[in-house]
This record gives sequence, C-alpha cells and structure tokens, in this order.
Amino acid sequence: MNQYPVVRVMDVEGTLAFSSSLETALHIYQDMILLRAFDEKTLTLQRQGRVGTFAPSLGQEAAEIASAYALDRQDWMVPSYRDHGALYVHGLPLDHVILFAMGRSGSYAAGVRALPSSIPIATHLLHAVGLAYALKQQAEPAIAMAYFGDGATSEGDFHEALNFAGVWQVPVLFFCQNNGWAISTPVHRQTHSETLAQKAEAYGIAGVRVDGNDALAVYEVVRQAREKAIQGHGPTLIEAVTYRAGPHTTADDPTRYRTSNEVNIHTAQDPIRRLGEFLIQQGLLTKTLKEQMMRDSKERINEAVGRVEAQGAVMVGDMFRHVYQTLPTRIQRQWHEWEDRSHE
Amino acid sequence: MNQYPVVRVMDVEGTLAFSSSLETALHIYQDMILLRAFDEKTLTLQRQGRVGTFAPSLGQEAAEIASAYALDRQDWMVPSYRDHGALYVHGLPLDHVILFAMGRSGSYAAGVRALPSSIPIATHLLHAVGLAYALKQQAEPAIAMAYFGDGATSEGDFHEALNFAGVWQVPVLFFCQNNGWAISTPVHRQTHSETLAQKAEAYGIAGVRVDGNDALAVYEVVRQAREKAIQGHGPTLIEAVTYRAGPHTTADDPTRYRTSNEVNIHTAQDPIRRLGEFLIQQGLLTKTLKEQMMRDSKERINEAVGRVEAQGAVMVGDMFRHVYQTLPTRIQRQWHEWEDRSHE
Amino acid sequence: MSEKNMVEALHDTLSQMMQHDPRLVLLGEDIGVNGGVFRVTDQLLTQFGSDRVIDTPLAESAIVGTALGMAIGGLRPVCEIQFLGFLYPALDQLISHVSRIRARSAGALGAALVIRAPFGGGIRAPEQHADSAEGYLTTIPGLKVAIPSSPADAKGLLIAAIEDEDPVVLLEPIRLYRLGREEVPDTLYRVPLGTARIVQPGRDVSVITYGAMVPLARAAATQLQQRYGWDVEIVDVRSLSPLDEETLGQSVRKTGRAVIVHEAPLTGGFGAEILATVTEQAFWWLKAPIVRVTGPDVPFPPYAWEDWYVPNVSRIAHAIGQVMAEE
Amino acid sequence: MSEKNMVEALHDTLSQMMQHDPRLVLLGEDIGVNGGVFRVTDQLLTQFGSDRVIDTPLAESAIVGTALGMAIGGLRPVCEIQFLGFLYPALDQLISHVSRIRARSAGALGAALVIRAPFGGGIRAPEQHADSAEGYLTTIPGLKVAIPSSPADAKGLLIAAIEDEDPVVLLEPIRLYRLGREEVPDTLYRVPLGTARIVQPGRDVSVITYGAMVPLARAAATQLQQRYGWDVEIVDVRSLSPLDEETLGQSVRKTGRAVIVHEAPLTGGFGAEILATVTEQAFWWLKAPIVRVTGPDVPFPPYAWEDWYVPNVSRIAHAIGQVMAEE
Ligand SMILES: Cc1ncc(C[n+]2csc(CCOP(=O)(O)OP(=O)(O)O)c2C)c(N)n1
Ligand SMILES: Cc1ncc(C[n+]2csc(CCOP(=O)(O)OP(=O)(O)O)c2C)c(N)n1
Ligand SMILES: [Mg+2]
Ligand SMILES: [Mg+2]
Repeated sequence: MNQYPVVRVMDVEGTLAFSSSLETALHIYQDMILLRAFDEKTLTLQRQGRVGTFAPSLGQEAAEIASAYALDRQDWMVPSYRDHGALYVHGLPLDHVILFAMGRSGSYAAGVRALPSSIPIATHLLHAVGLAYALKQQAEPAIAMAYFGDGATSEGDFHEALNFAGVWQVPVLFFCQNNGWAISTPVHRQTHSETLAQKAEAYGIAGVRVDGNDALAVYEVVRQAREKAIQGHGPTLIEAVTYRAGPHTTADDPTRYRTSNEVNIHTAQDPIRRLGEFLIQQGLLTKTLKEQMMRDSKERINEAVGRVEAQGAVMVGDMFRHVYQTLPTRIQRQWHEWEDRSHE
Repeated sequence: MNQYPVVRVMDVEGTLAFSSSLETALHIYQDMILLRAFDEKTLTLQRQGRVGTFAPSLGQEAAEIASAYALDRQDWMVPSYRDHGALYVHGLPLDHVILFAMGRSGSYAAGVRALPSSIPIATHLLHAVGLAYALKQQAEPAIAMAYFGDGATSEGDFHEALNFAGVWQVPVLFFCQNNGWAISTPVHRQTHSETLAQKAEAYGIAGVRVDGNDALAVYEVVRQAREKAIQGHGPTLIEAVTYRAGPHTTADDPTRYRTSNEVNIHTAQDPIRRLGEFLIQQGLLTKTLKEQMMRDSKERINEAVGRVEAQGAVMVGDMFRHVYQTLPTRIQRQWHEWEDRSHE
Repeated sequence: MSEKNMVEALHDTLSQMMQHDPRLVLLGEDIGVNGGVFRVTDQLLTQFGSDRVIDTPLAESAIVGTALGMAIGGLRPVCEIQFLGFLYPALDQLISHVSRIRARSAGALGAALVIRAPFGGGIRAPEQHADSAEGYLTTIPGLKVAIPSSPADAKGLLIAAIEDEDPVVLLEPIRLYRLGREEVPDTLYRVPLGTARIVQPGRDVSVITYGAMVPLARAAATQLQQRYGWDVEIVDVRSLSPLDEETLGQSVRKTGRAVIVHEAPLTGGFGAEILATVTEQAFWWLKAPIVRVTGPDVPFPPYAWEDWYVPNVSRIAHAIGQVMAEE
Repeated sequence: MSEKNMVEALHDTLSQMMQHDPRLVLLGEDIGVNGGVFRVTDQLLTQFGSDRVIDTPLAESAIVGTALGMAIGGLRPVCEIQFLGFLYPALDQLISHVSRIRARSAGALGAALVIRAPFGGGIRAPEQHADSAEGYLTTIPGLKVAIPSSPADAKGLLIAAIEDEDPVVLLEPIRLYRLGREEVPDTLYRVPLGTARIVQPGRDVSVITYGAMVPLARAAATQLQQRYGWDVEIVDVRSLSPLDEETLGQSVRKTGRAVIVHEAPLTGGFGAEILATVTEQAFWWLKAPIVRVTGPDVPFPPYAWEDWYVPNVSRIAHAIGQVMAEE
C-alpha cells in the first residue's frame, strides 16, 4: 500500500529529516529514559512479589512518550493497560502509576484528563469518541485520543468507534501502537490488510502510518492530526509502527512464540538510543547528562515506590465506597459486615 | 472512489452490456415476479391481521433473486429477515416463508442449506465465516454467503466477520444490499465512507460494487466472486446498490423520513421492469408470458397461504420440544404444566 | 395535569427535561427524524436540533460506549435501544465500563447516563423483539434497573434516572405503552429509585411483580377477591436494582405468603433474587412456599406462541390459589 | 491412570478427544503457538496442526460466532476465552444465536460447541481478569453451564461437554488449575451434565457450592466437625445448568439447613436460583433460613482487595454457625 508510507523524521541513525522543537525533543528523551527505568524497576518488583501482573513498554518508549507530548492538558487521554508512560506525561503522578501496578487503584488521578486504563481490549475507543462529542458540543478547543494496540483493531468496538467518529466528525485521534504482536499473535495473523492505517478507508477518515520508534515523527504526526481535529477536519487513525521488545506482561514468556533473532533485529532500532544519537548530534545531549538523567529517574522512582509501600494495607471500605454515589442499603449492610469481619 | 465503480450489465433501459445466460435470466425474471407478488400478498395479509410484522423486498427483487441464482445448492445461504426471496430460490418452500411471516417458524427447512433468518443485525455474518471454515476444512467445493443491509456494516460483528474471513481466506461472500436506508437512517448517516465496497480495504479482501437493480450484473458479480472463493482466492464484499421502494416493515411509515420525490426517482429504475425490457428486446418475453407469470405467481402464493392457514393453531409443546436435544427435567416439568393448562 | 399514556408521558418528560437541562442529549437508532419506532422521541429533533437528538449508526455497543464518554465529558446522555433484545451487543460496555467507572476512578468519574429500552411480548413482532432481559442487568453491580408499570411512574422514574449520578437502565413494557391513560402531573417529580410501590394493600398474600405483569396481577386479585374474598396485596417492585428489600419484607411478614410474577424465564430470572431476598427477610413468617409465575425456560418463541409464553391472569390466579391452599 | 492437576487433566483430555474425533477443532486467542495463557492447549498445535488448533485474531464475538458456523457445518469447535471477563463481547452471540439455533430450526440444527474460560480471583491479575460471570450465563435457556472443582471432574465434564449436541460453557476456576493433583483415569469417561456430586455426606447442614469454593467448604466443614462435631454435607453443584434439583432437594430435605457459597456477587447471582430451587424443593423441611455466602455487590476490585472479596473458610464457617444456631 503505497498510499500509507511510513512517516519518518529521523532515519535509523538519528539524522534529522525535518524540523521539530529541540527542547521538546530533550524532554521527550528524558521521559523515555524515565519510562524505561520505571519498567525495569517494576519488572524487578514483580519478580520480588511486590507488584502483580504488569505490562511494560520496553521498546515502545518513543510512541508512548512522544505521542503524549503532542497533547495539551485539556485533551482527554484514553489509555489501555500499557500506557503508563503516556499517562505520566499527561500528568498522572508516578505514585498513581505504581498504585495501579500494585493493584491498589485504577490508574486515575483527579484533575488529570485521562480515563483509568482500560483492560478489555478496544472497548475504550468508544469512550474517546463520546468524549470528543462532548468537547465539540461544549465548544472546548481540545481533543480526545485513545491508545491501543494492533490486536485491538480486530475487536468490534474498534470498528464502531471509528465509524461513529467518521459520521460525527468529532475531534478524536486513534493512536494505534502496532508493536508487532498481540501476546503471541503476530500482526499478519491479526488481519489480512497490509497496513493498519488503511483501515481508515472503511470510515472515510484519515489514516497515517508513522515510524513509532522515531519519537519526533510521532510527535509531529500526532500534533498535526490534533490540529486538524481541532479545526473540525475530523478524526485520524494513526498507526505507529514499533516493536514490543519485552514480554507482553510479566506473566508472558515470549520465547515461546518468537526468535531471539527477531528481537535482536528490532532492539537494534531501540528508540531511546536513536533519539539519544540525534540529540548528541544536535549538541543537546552529553554522556554525563544522560547518566544524570538515568540516576535521577531511578531515584524518583525509588522514592515513589517507597511512598506507596509506606501506605500500608488497603482498607476494606474502599472496595464498597465508590460503587454508587449514594450506596443502596444492601451494599451499606455488606460494607458493615465486611468491616466487622476486618476487626475480627 | 473511482476504485469502486458500479458494475453494470444492462443500462437502465435494459440494453445488454455483456453476455450472460439468457435462460437463467428468464428464470430470474419469473422469480422476481413471484417475489413481488408474494410481498404484495403478505402486505395485504398483514393489514388483515393474518400475518405479523413483515419486511418486504419491494424494489430489491433483482438483488434478492439474482444473487441466489448465482449460488449452488451446496452453498450455505445465511440470510437476514428480508431475504425470503433468496431463500425461496435456494430451496426453501413457499409454505415455510409464509410460516415465518405468520410467526410460526424460524424460516428453516430441513435439507436446505440455509440458516434461519437472523433478526439481530450483522450477527450472522460470523456464522457464514464459520460455515466457510467448515467447508474448507472438509474440502467441500462450496461457499457460504451472508445477506445483510447497509445498516449492518456499522455493527462490530460485520467487522469481526470480514476480518476473520480475510485472515482465514475461507470461501465466504458478504452480500450487502445497500438499499439506501436502515429504517430511517440514510447511508450517508450510517458511515462517512463514500462506498460500502471500500470497507473491504480494511481487511485486505476484495470489494465490488454492483448495480443491485441490474439482475444480470448481480448474477455475474456473485458468480465470479463465488468462483474466486471456491478456487481459494479468498472472500469478497459485494455492495449491491439498490433501493428499498416500500416500507422497512409493515410497522414502518417511510413518509416520516423521505420524500415521495426520492421514492419516485428510484421506482423509475424498477428492477423488474428493467429486466422485463431486456428480455422483451431479446425476444424471450412477451406481454402474454408476463401476464401468465403473474397469474401463476398469485395462484401459487394463494395456494400456499391456504395450506398454511389450514394447519390450525400451534401446539404448545413445540415451544419446549427443541430447546435442547435432550430436555432437562425442569423443562420437561414446565412442558407438562403448560400442556395441562392447555387442556383446561 | 392531563391524561397520558406511557408513550406520551415518556415523550413529554424527555421534552421537559431537555428544556430544563441543556446538558441532556438523546441518542439511538431512528430516534430523530423518525421519532423512535414507538414515537417516544417524536418531534424532539425539530425541537432541540440534531446535536442533542442524535440519530446514530446501527451499533448498540457504540451507543452505550459513546454515551459513557459523553457523560464523563459533561453531557447527560439518554440512550434508546430500539428493543431490549438488541442491547446484548452493548452488555460488555455496561458490565465492563458503565457500571464500573465510578469504582475504578475511586468516585471521581461517574456514568450519569440513562438507557431506555422497550421490552416484552405483545406486538407480534419478529423473534428477539420480545425478550425480557432484566436478568442480565440486575446482576451487574454499579448499575440501576427500573421498570415502570404506569404512565405516572414512567415519568417519575425517568426523571429520577436522568438526575441520578449513576447509570440507570429504564425498561419500558411494550404492552403498557398505549394500554391506558392516567393523570400525569405536569410538575417535575421523582419516583425515587430503590422504592417499591404497594399497588393495592391486602392481608392474605403478597403478589410481587413489575412492569406489564402488574395489571395482570390486579385482574387476578380482583377475580379472587370476588370469588373467594381473598385480600391480595400487590407490590410493584418498580426498582429492581437497588431493590426495596424493606417494603418487600414488610409485605410478606404481614401476609406470610407470596407469589412472584415476571415474564422472563424462570431459571436465573430476577424472581429468584426476589424469592431469596424475601425468604431472607421473612423466613419465620412464611406460611407456604413462595411460588414463581414466569415465562418458561425457553427462548421467546415466534409470536404464534406468544400467548402461551407470557404469564396470564389465570396462571397468576392459579399460583395464588396454590399458596393459599397450604396450611 | 496418573496423578494430574486440573490444567494437565484438561490438556490431556483435549488431546485425547482431538485424536478420537477428527471433527474437533480448537480456537481462541494465543492457544496455538503459545499453548494458551494457562498452557491448557500446550503443544496441541504441533500435534494437530494449525487447521485444527486455530490462533484467532483478538475478537471474542467472532470466536463464538464463527464457532457456531463451524458447528453447523459439521465440525465440533472448542473455544477458549482467555478469561471469563472477556466473554462479554460474545454474550450477544450466546444469547441470540448459540443458545437458540436448535429451537429456531425446530431441532434440525444444533450448536454442538464448547466454550472454555478460566475465571475467579487468585492470581493478582489486572482488573476484569477475575470476574465470576456465571450469573449471566445460567439465565440463558438453551445453554448449559458446568464448573469442575477437581481434575477428575474437569476431564469428565469436558468430555461430556464435547459430546453434547448442545452448547456448553465450561468455567475453569483459575485457583484450582494447579492447586493439587489427583488420580485421573486414562479412559474416556463422562460426568453427565445435570448431575451434582456429594463431596462429603453429612446429616446436619448442606453446603451447596461449586468451583474454587469447594475446597474452602471442605476446610470449613473439617474445622466445624473438629470443633463442634457438626456433620456437614457438601454438595458440588458442578452442573449449574441444567441444575440437579433432585440431589440438591434431597440433601436439604435430609439436613433441613443450607448454606450456599459462590464467589460472584450476591444480587442476582446463581445462589439466588439455588436458594429458590432448594426452597421450592424442601420448604417444609427447612429448620432455618438459608444463608448465602458470596462476593459483595461490587465489581471485582484491584487485586490488593482480592482476599477481602473472595469468600474464605472463616466466612463459610461463620455462615454454617448461623444456620446451625437457629431453633
Ligand atoms: C476483550 C479482551 N480480550 C482479551 C484480552 C486479553 N489480552 C490482554 S492484552 C491482549 C493482547 C493485546 O494486543 P495488542 O492490542 O496488540 O496490544 P499490546 O498488548 O500489544 O500493546 C490480550 C489478548 C483482553 N484484555 N480483553
Ligand atoms: C442488533 C440490532 N439492532 C437493531 C435492530 C432493529 N432493526 C431491525 S432492521 C434495522 C435496520 C437495518 O437496516 P439495514 O441493515 O440497512 O437493512 P435493511 O432493513 O435496509 O434491509 C434495525 C435498526 C436489530 N434487528 N438488530
Ligand atoms: Mg500489539
Ligand atoms: Mg438498508
């Protein structure tokens, strides 16, 4: 499909192909470092039994971080389970990301325009469309952007969301990270279409394919699609072509379904290294600065983990409190029963 | 979308554009006459309270009948509620069609490779894909074809069905009658894509647009797509562009949402008249023959209605008998209770 | 104050609430130009414009899923599902998201939305148009489910549902849509969710029911009153979730006997929960086993069997006779 | 005969049945190359090829919907839904088609297919991976629902399900997958659907339960036997639909007391149907109100609350104490 060429800003050696904000580039880099450090930390905590099943973004840092940089704080982010990097950029405190990983909350923080991460695949794309409708209706100059994977494009809700978005012409972006795999299913078993971007044809909306390991290209593409949406020119499906370098989740063993050869080829195109090269070439990054960033990241993460672990056991009441705004008597009674039992 | 030109065999004046079997054409014409007569009869019966809510095919006779003629008896037909014409061609006895309209059965007859008509929109497309998988697996030289409307393309199951079909490359055809309306919703409010055929792009499968009021074109297009599928070259989405000349169902009042002007423009392209002109030009049809066909149709329909109405009241047991192959004791007990009550 | 049938009551209430709260939007299939297949939204498009009365493409999961986004974004969506039997594609959205968003966000976000759907047999429609599917909904924590049995309650429940900060499914019995008229006050009043209604008080036996079964229960009660002098109490559950345990328990503690009536199939139907709840509330007062009168455990059949499927006055009267016979 | 845990029993049974019946096909997400996220289908792809062990795209409605087509077309599909909480998008297919095709075709067509899904809490997975959703399924006429509580039953139920001409959902308790091993005969044997199992006979009180709750009920029973000498009968429902009313009724007519235990939320849960059925069967024998021990009426919480949510030995013992205290 030559209709859907892959947009690139840097080539794989990190040489610039067109201009973008260099200061932003450095910030993006810094947060990519943080995200990698976060995932590494969380993987360790998981092995130690301190967090449960967890989905790292290893290899997808450019797509995660740069896409979120292209948003404004007034935009609604509608993430799935792997998007803690994007959520962090959008304002979710690190502590909340950790609370989520520790099974203590729904990765939501008041005041941040992001929905809690959606676990059921593709279901949340519809929420983004509804949010975009509300934004348009209330004349707010903002958009909604849903995050999801290649596998999500097979679900019915993906289809319904893009179709509604097309008919309604609301300011919504569909940000698909094609990381090559849906657990053990490669993209070519997920769909018979050559690209995911071309699925936009079915809805008469724009489709763009971007090198998802090229942070600046991701940033540019999302930024432009956002502008277009804000101007009332309709939704865009963005396919960010990247690669999941790590396991699907901590419960996954990728050696069962893919060769180390394949993984090596892709990790050679590591998005952090690539943006780093570029920033060094631009004179914005040094080895020292990079090491400083890494140390800082680790420290911030350790501090956050410390704070969260210091919180102590969860309270039983929090399981009941928020099921309805006003609790029906039956749930109140259950809450009391459970409280009584917790004092036994 | 010039990629999806409308395939035509006759122009609107009924002049032939390319060759097809003329004997088949006459048979098709005859059954189109029958279908029209059937719908007119059923509409009358409905007004008399002798049948319940019913969906006629007025204006869609070419698409209904000619598409079914392109199938072999070994093919699986997977229809929706409006496809009694196609079912009849595929072997469903007229009596069964009437039983369905009278709320006495599920439009199924043993020995006919057709599923009972599906009421929930688009859900049955998946069954066609599964049937096609089974055919392929068992090396049967046959296909499955699902019938549905323009509105059905918005449902998630439409998407999932076409996607699975693409990945599996099974012999299935998706026959979409774009009749302009889904109850009161015009196609341009149903989707923002210019054609429905182009939705095939999303699945990497073939998409074809055919003049659905050109019976011979419908026949040719389905026949060719069928050949292709049988040869193992994958599924096709066929958009047959037609027009629903009558109400959505007997419960519908189309004057609420469309002008008589629009209806008049389309009924001027009536598919029966059009095929009739062509057959007259070809010397295959005469006014006498046509009138004979109409009389025969009415007679056959009246006889069938007579047979069905002579059947008397339904038996309460038939509501229980077929819920499971072997009835659990609870349902047996209910059956007995209900039987007792029926003798009260 | 004027006489209205249920369709008119619902229509006028939607119109009133749309005027009253500019955040309200309606969405569904054929609700705009066509005014809904039962005309509940007739002319509202003309009155409020296509931004607020939205004719959607044909996709129920999308109707409910986008409504959730709208609600979080500050609108108050009221969805129409054309028939309850077509809600099934949207169950995932209801179970996974609509009902959970408040708990998931620790109370910060809510799904202040309403889903209206006509249900039940009675109009000789094709298959799947007559399903009574409340049993799938009442087992979803975080959701509320209400069913009116009269025009006045339809209005009060609809307003309560629209004003509720949590999601409410309002199921509208098709057979009652145009069955009769009654005085419906013009003011904005609420029937609080979670409250049952004593349709008629009685001493001997409680008939606990809802929706289109309420008039049948009344007819059965009248018959038995005349024939045997039995004093039947009729409780219209009205709000299935949350359930008014107190009113149900009180009634059965008073009468000591209960018959539960609904149109949905027996097994796993909401009648089981009512039976369980009432038994928990009134075990020591029970003089006879509670009897459930329901549709049979079969899919709703083609309409030729409709009269066999749906509970009728004679089945209800028979069941009351059964519980009265004990002891 | 060899010792197997539940995963091994299921795996070996699938392998045996695939050899035994060439019409059998497996389909689901990640069941092929990956062997399923719980490894129930480990290596079956190598053994039987990709035509019979199908790694599907990510779409549950399609898995169930295409399986129905396959079944009608002469194959015998066994679907895996990765976690029961992801069955929701397929509920429409189950309710509208899979469960109705036989009735709709007057018995001519059947949905001889099986759906397997792991369920319940216990592995600190993200939200929605721990739902106990049997309550949505047991109210669908035309469907069967079974839940094993041991490796041997898992085999027998799976074979019965595969051989059944009607659709069966087999729910597999995640916590029992690798909890223990027991002797599982190598022969092809069936646990007939519709039969409950008396796990241990007793005179004083019936604990009626299923799945992962069975071992907890045993532990509670042992504790109470030791502490108070109470003789607890444990009934493993095993087949929720069709329900073995007879065995349940007999048990409670004998003991006069019952506790029902499941992990799913209380309201509208399958426990309500059990309570209703048992009450109908044994009303005059009941010495105390039946007590339900269930998850609370809240969505399954993030896993930090998991131990609070899931019923435990102490809650079950406490409930047994309650029903024993009466009279
Ligand atoms: C409806 C649903 N079905 C199945 C799952 C289990 N599951 C979790 S992640 C996943 C694969 C998702 O792949 P993709 O969409 O490519 O996203 P990625 O994980 O690669 O980021 C599956 C099958 C789920 N969460 N939701
Ligand atoms: C899932 C579902 N939702 C809604 C309906 C109600 N309904 C019946 S037909 C129809 C319109 C269908 O339009 P289209 O697909 O274009 O087919 P047509 O009737 O025009 O042949 C609707 C909304 C249904 N049957 N199933
Ligand atoms: Mg992926
Ligand atoms: Mg149409």
